Amino acid sequence: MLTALLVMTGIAVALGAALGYASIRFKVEGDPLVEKIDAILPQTQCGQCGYPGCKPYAQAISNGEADINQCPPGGEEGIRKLADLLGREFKPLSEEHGAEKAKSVAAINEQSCIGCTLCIQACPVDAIVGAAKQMHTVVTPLCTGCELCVAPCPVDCITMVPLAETIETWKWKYPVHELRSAA
Amino acid sequence: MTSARYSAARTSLRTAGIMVVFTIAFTALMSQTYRMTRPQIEASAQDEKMRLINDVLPPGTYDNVLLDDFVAVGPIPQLGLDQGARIYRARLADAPVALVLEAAAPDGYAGKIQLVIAVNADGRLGGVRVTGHKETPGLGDYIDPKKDRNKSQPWIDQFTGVSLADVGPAQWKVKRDSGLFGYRVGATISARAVTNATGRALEYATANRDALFGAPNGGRI
Amino acid sequence: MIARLFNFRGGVKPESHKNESSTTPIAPVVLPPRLVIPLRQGARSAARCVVEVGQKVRKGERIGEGEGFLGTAVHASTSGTIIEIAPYPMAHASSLDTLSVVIEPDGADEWIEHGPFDLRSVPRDAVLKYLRDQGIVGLGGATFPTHIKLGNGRDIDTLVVNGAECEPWITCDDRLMRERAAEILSGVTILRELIGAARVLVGIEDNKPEAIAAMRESAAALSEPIEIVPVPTLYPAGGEKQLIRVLTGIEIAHGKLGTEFGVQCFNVGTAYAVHRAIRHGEPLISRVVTLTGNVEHPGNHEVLIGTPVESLLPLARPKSGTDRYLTGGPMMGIALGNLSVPTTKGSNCVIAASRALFPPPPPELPCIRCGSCARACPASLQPFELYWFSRAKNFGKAQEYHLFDCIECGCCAFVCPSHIPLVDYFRFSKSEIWAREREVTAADQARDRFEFRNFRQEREKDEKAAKLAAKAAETRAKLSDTAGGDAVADEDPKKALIAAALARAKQQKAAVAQATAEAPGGDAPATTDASREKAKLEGSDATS
Amino acid sequence: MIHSPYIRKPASVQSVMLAVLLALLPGIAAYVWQVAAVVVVNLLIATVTALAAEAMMLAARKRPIAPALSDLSAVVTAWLVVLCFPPILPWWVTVLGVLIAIVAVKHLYGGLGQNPFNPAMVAYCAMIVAFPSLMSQWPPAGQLDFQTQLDLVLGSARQLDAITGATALDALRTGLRGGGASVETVLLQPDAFGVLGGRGWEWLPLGYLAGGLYLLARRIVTWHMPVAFLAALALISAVFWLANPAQFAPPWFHLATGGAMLAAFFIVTDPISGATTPRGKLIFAAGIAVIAYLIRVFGAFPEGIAFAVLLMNICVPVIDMKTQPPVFGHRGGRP
Amino acid sequence: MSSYIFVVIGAVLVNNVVFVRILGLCPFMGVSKKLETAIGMGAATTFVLTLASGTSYLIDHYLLQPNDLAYLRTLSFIVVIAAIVQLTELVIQKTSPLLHQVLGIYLPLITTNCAVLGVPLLNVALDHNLLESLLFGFGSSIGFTLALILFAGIRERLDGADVPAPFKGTAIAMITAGFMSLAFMGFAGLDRFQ
Amino acid sequence: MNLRTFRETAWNGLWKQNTGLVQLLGLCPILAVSTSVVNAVSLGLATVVVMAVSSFAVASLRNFIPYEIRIPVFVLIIAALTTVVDLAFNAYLHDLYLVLGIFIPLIVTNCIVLARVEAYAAKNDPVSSTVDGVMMGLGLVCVLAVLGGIRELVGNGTLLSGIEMIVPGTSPILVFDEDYPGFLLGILPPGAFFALGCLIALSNWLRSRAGARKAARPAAADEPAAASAQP
Ligand SMILES: Cc1cc2nc3c(=O)[nH]c(=O)nc-3n(C[C@H](O)[C@H](O)[C@H](O)COP(=O)(O)O)c2cc1C
Ligand SMILES: Cc1cc2nc3c(=O)[nH]c(=O)nc-3n(C[C@H](O)[C@H](O)[C@H](O)COP(=O)(O)O)c2cc1C
Ligand SMILES: Cc1cc2nc3c(=O)[nH]c(=O)nc-3n(C[C@H](O)[C@H](O)[C@H](O)COP(=O)(O)O)c2cc1C
Ligand SMILES: Cc1cc2nc3c(=O)[nH]c(=O)nc-3n(C[C@H](O)[C@H](O)[C@H](O)CO)c2cc1C
Ligand code: SF4
Ligand code: SF4
Ligand code: SF4
Ligand code: SF4
Ligand code: FES
Repeated sequence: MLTALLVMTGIAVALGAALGYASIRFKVEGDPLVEKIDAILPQTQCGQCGYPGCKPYAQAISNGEADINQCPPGGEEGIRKLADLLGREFKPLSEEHGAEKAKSVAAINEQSCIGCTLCIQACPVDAIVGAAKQMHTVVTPLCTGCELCVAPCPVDCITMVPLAETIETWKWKYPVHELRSAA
Repeated sequence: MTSARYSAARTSLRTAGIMVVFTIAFTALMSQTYRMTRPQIEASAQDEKMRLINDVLPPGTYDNVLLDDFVAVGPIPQLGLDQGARIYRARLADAPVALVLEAAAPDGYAGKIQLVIAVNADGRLGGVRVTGHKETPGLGDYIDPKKDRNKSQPWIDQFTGVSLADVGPAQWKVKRDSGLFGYRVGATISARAVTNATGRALEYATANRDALFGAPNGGRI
Repeated sequence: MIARLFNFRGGVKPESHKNESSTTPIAPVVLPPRLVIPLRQGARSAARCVVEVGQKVRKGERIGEGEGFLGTAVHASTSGTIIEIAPYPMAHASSLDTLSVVIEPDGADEWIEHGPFDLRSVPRDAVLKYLRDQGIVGLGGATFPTHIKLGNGRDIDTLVVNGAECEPWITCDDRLMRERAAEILSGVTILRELIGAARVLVGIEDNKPEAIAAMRESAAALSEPIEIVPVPTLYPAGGEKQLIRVLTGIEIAHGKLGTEFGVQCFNVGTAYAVHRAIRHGEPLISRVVTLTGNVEHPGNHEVLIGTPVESLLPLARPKSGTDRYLTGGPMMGIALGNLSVPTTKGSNCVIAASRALFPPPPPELPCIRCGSCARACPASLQPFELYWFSRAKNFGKAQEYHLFDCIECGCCAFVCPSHIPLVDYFRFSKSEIWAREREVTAADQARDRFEFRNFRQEREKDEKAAKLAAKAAETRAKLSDTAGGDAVADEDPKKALIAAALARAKQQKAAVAQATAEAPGGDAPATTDASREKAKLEGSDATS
Repeated sequence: MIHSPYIRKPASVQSVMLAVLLALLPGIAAYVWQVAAVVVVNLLIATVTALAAEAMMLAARKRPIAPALSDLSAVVTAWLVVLCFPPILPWWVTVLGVLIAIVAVKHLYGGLGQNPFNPAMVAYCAMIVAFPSLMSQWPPAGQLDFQTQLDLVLGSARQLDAITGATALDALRTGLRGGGASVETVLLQPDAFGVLGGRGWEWLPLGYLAGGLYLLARRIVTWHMPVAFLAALALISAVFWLANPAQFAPPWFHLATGGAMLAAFFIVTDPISGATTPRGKLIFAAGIAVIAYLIRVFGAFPEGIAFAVLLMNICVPVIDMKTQPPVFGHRGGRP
Repeated sequence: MSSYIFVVIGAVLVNNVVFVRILGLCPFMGVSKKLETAIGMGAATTFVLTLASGTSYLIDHYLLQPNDLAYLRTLSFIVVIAAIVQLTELVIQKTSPLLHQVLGIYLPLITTNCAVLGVPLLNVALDHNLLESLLFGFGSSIGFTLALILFAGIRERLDGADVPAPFKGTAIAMITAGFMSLAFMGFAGLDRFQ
Repeated sequence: MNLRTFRETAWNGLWKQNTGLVQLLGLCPILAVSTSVVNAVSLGLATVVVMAVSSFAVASLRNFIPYEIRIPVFVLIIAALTTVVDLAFNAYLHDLYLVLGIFIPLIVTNCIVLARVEAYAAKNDPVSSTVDGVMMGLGLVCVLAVLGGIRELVGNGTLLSGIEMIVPGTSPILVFDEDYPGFLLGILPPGAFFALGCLIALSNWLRSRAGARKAARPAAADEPAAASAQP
């Protein structure tokens, strides 16, 4: 009995001390995980995930506050990548955060634009140019299609137009004439 | 930094303290349990042994306290023992009845097969039991009567009552090796191993019978 | 004499079917009723239109300026009136539209004035610019700008001229070499001069003895280090990399340029075009096209760039049973989505396909990893692995297995016992990967701009904080006499401003006669304080 | 929409598999003529079972049945199962084996072309592990008349030891294990062993060899695997034999007995579960030979080939990954 | 000498810790989806397990057995292992961040890899001496790593396969593991002649 | 804890988060000792005891355990309890003790125990923690029982062999008659993998079907839905 206690206590003391000390001595510093996650997110900055932009969402994921299936623009694929990165199981996009849709960009109807600059305020990537009371235009290549500018426009002159397919952006389709659906 | 060190030292002390408390508590718990269960454990170990011995040597046939009447033997290759063991001596009114010895068949299908063998004073096999083996369940494990599907006459019982007089070393083999003893097709190896080991043990026992019985209690050979 | 020929792994031997079209001489140009000249000649770049509808153009007049690094000029291939400048489908796997200039020929076919270009009198760059403005691109199929391939004219020792024409059915280069060997070689001489190569190797598959003979003959006439080398007939010996390998033993990896290894490769047609451009000052407005397959009169024709396929077909008279038309050859080409597409500088043939000649593939079976494809692959790839990962959309893995070294020659699909459209899987993977790369760059850009904006907003906030205090009182005063609403006076002034803005908006809307839906969320902007401040400032100068 | 290439070589999975079946015929002929005609019955049973199982699985998975059945790969599997099994097994063992091969190994992985393990060999291993005694009963060549064979297969009473002679491999193993006997003494028992491993049996390897050469000629299998396999087997057995001729059998014995020849041309060469790169094929086949030898000589099983094949199947992905041939241009540019 | 070799061979192949002894399956199933992770886990386990075998032998042999404290084995072993794991992590984190990048995530998982406790216990059961314990621990972990890597290789190929829906994922992985252990049975008896 | 949460926890442990079928934790004992129903269930029950008690202990002591040494402490507690169980087996079920061998001590590393203790007990009150522990354990027991049944039946044609080790006098059930050849594979390690693989597949199938049915009628959201099957 006594020896037992002594032996185990000995081990325990050594251990507890070592670990307790170590746990202070080498603290783990900020993890690069957030960067990795943020790299996967589409950077549409639309906030549909419930966070003000992709980076915050990435932060939230790595803190375990947010689930990985909240980013509609990222879509199935984004979720798969996240699942891979974090070693979690894949799960379909959660409805309440919206649905995946074809990428589109904002277009401002220049006639009715009153130049209130509210959309400029709203645009997370400064893709809208124009000064006060001049009509504004969207720099299409910069627009991420986040739709944040649509609501603020007091005269709703902003519409989202789907991107047209050009010979550069055209993609070969998945070969169709095959026997079995690929896994 | 120094302050960090300081606090580090303090925290580690605290955690160590807690760790110790827990350890002591649960170690106490364990050793208490151990205390309580130990007799029972030893008892059941004894029972185990006795049960096996009873299988090979009917309890009624002797009157001494078997487990207290033994000779300690060093490693005996012939018995397949690579460290010391005990050979128990059953006596009825001090007359030799049987030797109960442990043996091992090194060449089982999956390693050693432990045996306990009783050799009556007249050189006949009182019985053979497998005390430990790793043979394939369902195939090689018929050597253990508990697992033998043929409950009416387990394979192992074919040795009971046989003596070297009846079966010479030449035939002391399984049928497949042109011997006399049966085996189960598909698992010859196990059978072969047990048979040969039994044969060797019997030879040893018959050869050293008197020395074994004569030796002082608890003495060594 | 070069010491020995090398060989490349893999390759296949499909029936060549060259004799159908190679026997008759190249037929002269036939003017079509209208020409549709795409400003985009290849998938890479489009030219900027420099003409407008109604304008009269003469033959060889420039209608498109080369734009950007890979841009080359486009010319009117005959004289006539421009009746339309609009998107028209082009001969591309997508058969998507591209901006094209439609010319109605006036039949006069009158040239702009043009003459030989003295390349010795001008610096080299000028020559390259000239070639670019003459719209010279590779006619081997890649339509890659020749002036780019000519590079800086240094450290090239071997010029390879590609007369292999390994695709079955096609014979345009064959005929060209038989009939215009001298011109080709003069073009080759020019190219050699420009690129500064010590020697020229002309690779011709040994199933074209006449072409070889013709070229040898006129090569002998010149005192140039030009050598005509028959190469074994094995598809795809005409592949740039493969031909270079065969002739020089040099292997050019994917992403590497021939120039890094001191070789460059041009198609014979390209050489001919260069000759026309330099010696006669003619831009590239026509090329030789093979019309063959399931037709009455297979043969080769001089065809104006922009001639719609449908107006070519009568020249060859398709037989009944023709179910579709291929261009670019049966191994690598595409089936034409519709027949109104024009011939471009890259179109080398139009093949009338019938079920008899080109039976549809049997149903695809699973890959049995038999390895035939790997044995046939001239790039020494493992097509079945690429297929396995492409099928599973595991593009990362596919790239690990060198997807992008695949030249899409089609040998693997040609031999596959399971009839798997392997190349389609590879094309699919490639374009998916490219799309992803585009997305990633876009995302990175967005990230930077987003972060910059946040940073800027922080800064502005601080600055404004000061301004605001000053402005507040002033604004309130002004408000009372502009909007004048006592109701408004006590409540939040910004609201009033938005209301004003809204009013303006309403009028405008009416003006442009749009649906006058009540603009919702008049006070929505008031939610973010940033916009509030903005509104305030705005109101202030609105009224001052 | 169909894209290029628009022309294709006339080749099909069916023709490949058909060639394999044809190539098996000489071996089967020898089997019938010399050993046990009943193998034909087994082949029949197995073929029917295989096709039925395949059709069942396809139907269950709502996949088109006709093309998959007509590709004949299931028949190849079935035949190989039969040729690896002892000929006088009760019919249900054969059926069970084929079912395992087709259902568990082939279709659980999605059917033709996707199974990482060799179906026939899995069947063999599963069966010898499940029924070691049944699976080690090889009849002495040509001693049973067809009727007895049939009875045995169609499962009337079987008194085991009476009929089963140890195969060459088994006899040698038990001979040596039993102690005393040396290779010559065992090998010289004329009735178990003719010229080479098993009187009558020795014709089978010749048959398989003939078929194998046909496959090579048709370029359905490349030389790599058979050569590497046989060479490695000969090599390792030679090494042991030279080291101790009394304890270890000579190379030709190992080449001729057990599944060696069959395996060399028909089993190791399974394209689907085997390595695919040239170097990989050599490693794969040689590995099988070495492991098979070790199991034969030192292991618990009468025939090691099947296990060796599975063990190397496990390594295939890694082997393939590590032995990718250099891609065009990546060998370094200049000649 | 040769007996030592047999200890290793036996531990790696014949009695492979995963397929025959059936230990360490959770990580075997959990981190075998990708080859890199498998290699990382293998390396981490090898390191810890070898170390653990040694230390646990010492503890058992010099602390527990002399004092008849066999019943403290489980406790002392597991606690020591947990400590080794954590300290290893902290140390390599300090000394070689690169190694930590590779092994970092796996080390914590090791505590609940029952092979890490099972092997020391087996060491006791098979009464190995110190060297044997070390070799056995090393061999077992090599066996584990081998199994893990090969398995990962197959799984990477499998995710392209058209596996029936209910079997997708872990089910087919489990069955694949079954075939692998069937294959490993082929080694049965290869260690008999020690 | 009220009835509803109880039902939740139960369902969670027995099906939704079943250790063997979903979480894939504690696989070693599942696969290793499921050669017969008796072995399987008895080890399972041992695990249940350990889980229940350790969950209870941790849950009640959780406030005294510093974060950085929580793992060692948990391990300590679990190990101690395991040893107790081990001793108990040794004393009162000696035969079984011999059969189960090192797998009793291995309950310590049985991932599921630690996982549960850390994931649940460390954050919840003793009662519900205990319930959770028990339910998780029972989930394990169910899987073990089924597996053991299948393997024993296929491999040997018997059921409950070895029952006499627990209840002396009883004897196992011979399901198939004497000359059932015995499909050894079932008892050997590969059999364990196959059996578990098929069980998982079966559960996946059931779950996806349940999922489909739920999708069919989106009502009754609270009724515990099948967790989405493994992809
Ligand atoms: C998985 C497996 C387990 C085996 N287990 C045993 C066994 O436990 N005991 C045994 O004697 N033979 C066992 N054998 C059979 C031996 O390998 C050997 O073939 C057999 O004992 C030879 O006897 P036979 O001539 O009656 O077939 C086993 C075989 C296999 C495939
Ligand atoms: C598979 C393949 C086959 C080709 N066959 C030929 C050919 O037969 N003749 C040819 O001139 N170009 C062929 N090309 C195009 C050449 O690779 C290369 O683009 C061209 O010869 C370069 O000359 P250019 O720039 O003047 O077109 C082929 C390309 C590929 C990928
Ligand atoms: C993988 C495989 C395993 C085989 N196993 C055995 C075997 O264990 N014993 C055997 O005699 N024949 C076996 N055969 C049958 C062989 O084809 C051979 O014809 C036959 O065994 C004759 O060999 P023997 O001389 O050893 O009897 C096997 C064949 C294959 C392909
Ligand atoms: C050369 C060759 C060898 C083959 N060998 C085997 C074999 O050993 N076992 C088998 O089950 N199938 C074999 N097959 C048939 C086919 O590959 C097998 O059914 C697939 O593994 C099923 O997916 C072979 C096919 C070919 C062409
Ligand atoms: S939802 Fe929008 S903001 Fe959130 S991560 Fe996705 S793209 Fe970024
Ligand atoms: S323009 Fe509109 S849609 Fe485009 S990024 Fe800016 S806010 Fe988003
Ligand atoms: S040729 Fe076809 S079947 Fe053969 S390996 Fe290549 S892709 Fe697979
Ligand atoms: S298409 Fe690509 S993969 Fe196929 S053979 Fe040609 S180069 Fe090789
Ligand atoms: S590793 Fe989890 S129980 Fe063995």
